[in-house]
Amino acid sequence: MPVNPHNEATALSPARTLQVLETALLTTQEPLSVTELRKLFDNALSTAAIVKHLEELRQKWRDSGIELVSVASGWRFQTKAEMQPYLEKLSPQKAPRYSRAVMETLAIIAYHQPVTRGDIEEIRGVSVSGSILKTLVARGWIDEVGHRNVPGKPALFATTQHFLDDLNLRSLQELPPLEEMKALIESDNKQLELPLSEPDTSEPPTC
Amino acid sequence: MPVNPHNEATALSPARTLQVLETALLTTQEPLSVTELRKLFDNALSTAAIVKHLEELRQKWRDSGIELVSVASGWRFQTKAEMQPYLEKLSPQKAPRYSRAVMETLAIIAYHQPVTRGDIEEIRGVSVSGSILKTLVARGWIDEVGHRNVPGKPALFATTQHFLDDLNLRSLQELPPLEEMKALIESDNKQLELPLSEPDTSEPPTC
Amino acid sequence: MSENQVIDPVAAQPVARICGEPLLEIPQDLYIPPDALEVFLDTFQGPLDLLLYLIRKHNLNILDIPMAELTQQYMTYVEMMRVDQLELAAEYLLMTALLIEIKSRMLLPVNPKAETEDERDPRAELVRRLLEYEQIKKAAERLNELPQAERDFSVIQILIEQKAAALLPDVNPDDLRNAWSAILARAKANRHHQIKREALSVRVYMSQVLRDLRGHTQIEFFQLFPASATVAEVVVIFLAILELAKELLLTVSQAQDSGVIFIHAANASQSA
Repeated sequence: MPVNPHNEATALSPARTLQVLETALLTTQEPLSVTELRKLFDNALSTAAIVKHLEELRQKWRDSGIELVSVASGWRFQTKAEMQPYLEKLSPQKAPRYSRAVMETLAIIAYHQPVTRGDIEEIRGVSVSGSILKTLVARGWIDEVGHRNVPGKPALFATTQHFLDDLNLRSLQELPPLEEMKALIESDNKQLELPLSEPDTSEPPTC
Repeated sequence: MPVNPHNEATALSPARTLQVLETALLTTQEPLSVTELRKLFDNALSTAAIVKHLEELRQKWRDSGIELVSVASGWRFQTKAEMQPYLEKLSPQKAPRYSRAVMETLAIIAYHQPVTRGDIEEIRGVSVSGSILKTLVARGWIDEVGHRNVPGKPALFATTQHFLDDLNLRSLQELPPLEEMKALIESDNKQLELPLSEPDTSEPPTC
Repeated sequence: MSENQVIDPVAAQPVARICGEPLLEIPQDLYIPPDALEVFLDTFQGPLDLLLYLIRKHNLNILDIPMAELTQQYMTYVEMMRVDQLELAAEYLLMTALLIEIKSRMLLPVNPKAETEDERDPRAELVRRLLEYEQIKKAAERLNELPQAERDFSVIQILIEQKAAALLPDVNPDDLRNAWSAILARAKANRHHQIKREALSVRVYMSQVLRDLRGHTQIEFFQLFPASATVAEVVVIFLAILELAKELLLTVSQAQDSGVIFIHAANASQSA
């Protein structure tokens, strides 16, 4: 069967294909989608073929210090958590660890997006300093997606694809689910009966 | 004999050692010196042992699209040139080019260092805007190494190690010889001069 | 037992840990002793957080809080907070006001015509907010437990040979030679331009010597020669030192015959 001369990429051996995929994934910091990876071969390989090769690559690296993972915007190589103690010896400056204020703000944006600064303050019960939002914007985890049509036109914040990538998530659905909280007051009032049942009972509490 | 708990790194198996080295080199774009790599193991491994492992790693990667190379400030992974055609398909936009002014300034600093801005202007015959030097400083390719002891104490600029790394050079001696320059160190050439004369070899100078 | 006792932090066992921070005393009410104020402000995110803690850990009934006394105490430390934590003080104050309002409304008979839940039980809105906050607080903790790039793992990115990262302009050594040739061609065409005649190697080592001197006022002559230097390199380094001395970029001194020779950075004292 003659090889289509315009589809030279199809002529690549499986080993070479794997080599090209591996090189591309090792060189790009941003995850690569399958659509992008197909461009490497002038779209001569099907999505299924690419995915099959990616699985093979994942297997190949299984026993190393790095792993091939699939996150929101595509596939990328990253180090395994067990390597972190070693890597930290090289760079004395620690990765940022965020304060509770930052993490709570992030959680509100992640679970209730899009939200305004006012919404965040309403939930936390304290004012949100501009520096908290700036920290999250600078990290590329949140951005402004619009303005609410109320006086002052406050900016609406939402989480970004980069946020999902950085947390190894493929979508917001993979966020830990919000938990139901135990009731706060021993109620003598039926309407207020927030889930009084203990968490170990089988019945899921309802609000 | 009990293992010193503070020197756990010595207990690493050769395979694990290789894994840690590989991971560290894959995560940093900057070359890592052997001194730095030793830190990964709390200096429990000798320089010779590290180099031996690096050679082993180099062998391991030989048949891939990536190679482990040794440059001026250490070791790093980089793509093989043969991968370039594929990688270019991913990001179709070409890297921008520096203006002639920037290139000439860089050439003067590289071949004629250390020089002041005045020196550069004298050679180029035109004034050198501050932004040109800023561009090169920001790139990490040149820096101030002192001041000339004349009125105004102008800063002296020289190229950096980073410049060599980015151009894949081990030392300034590896810069393309300006004809006779090559003979500098090894020969007993008398007073050498920069090629004021046109390169009398085959190629005509390009503008 | 005094309600607002201050337990000696050294002797005291932490009664609880909040985010790993030991809490050394049990607040019996919302009053925060002045000495512990800063710890408290660091420990709690705000009045909702504090109230939540009191209710969850101490089964505090929000209705049993002695409001009058509490208000008195709150005012004292709100005064103290005002200096640099005015906003936070205001939020605690607001919470106090809210609690007082709830309490006062609870004392009134329920309006039989009340339609909304909030009107039937003034606690409803506060409870809703507390639960919502608690849910987010938990979510934030779990979010923080997820593996995080840079903190728990690194993304692999190795260098693409021949192409600088982030689309920085690409330069290769030949570009440099071409640039230099261009300068020369122009200089020659224009006029007899003054271009200093220097050996590259001397220039290279001049930079190196200056770098070695950086951060030192003086350095021993021999330290400028690496142990690994070849004979040719030693000669060139020496020439570089002489050249630098000639250009007044450094000075050479020797206190006595055959004594130690020191190299001083010429501008070490004056330059910024």
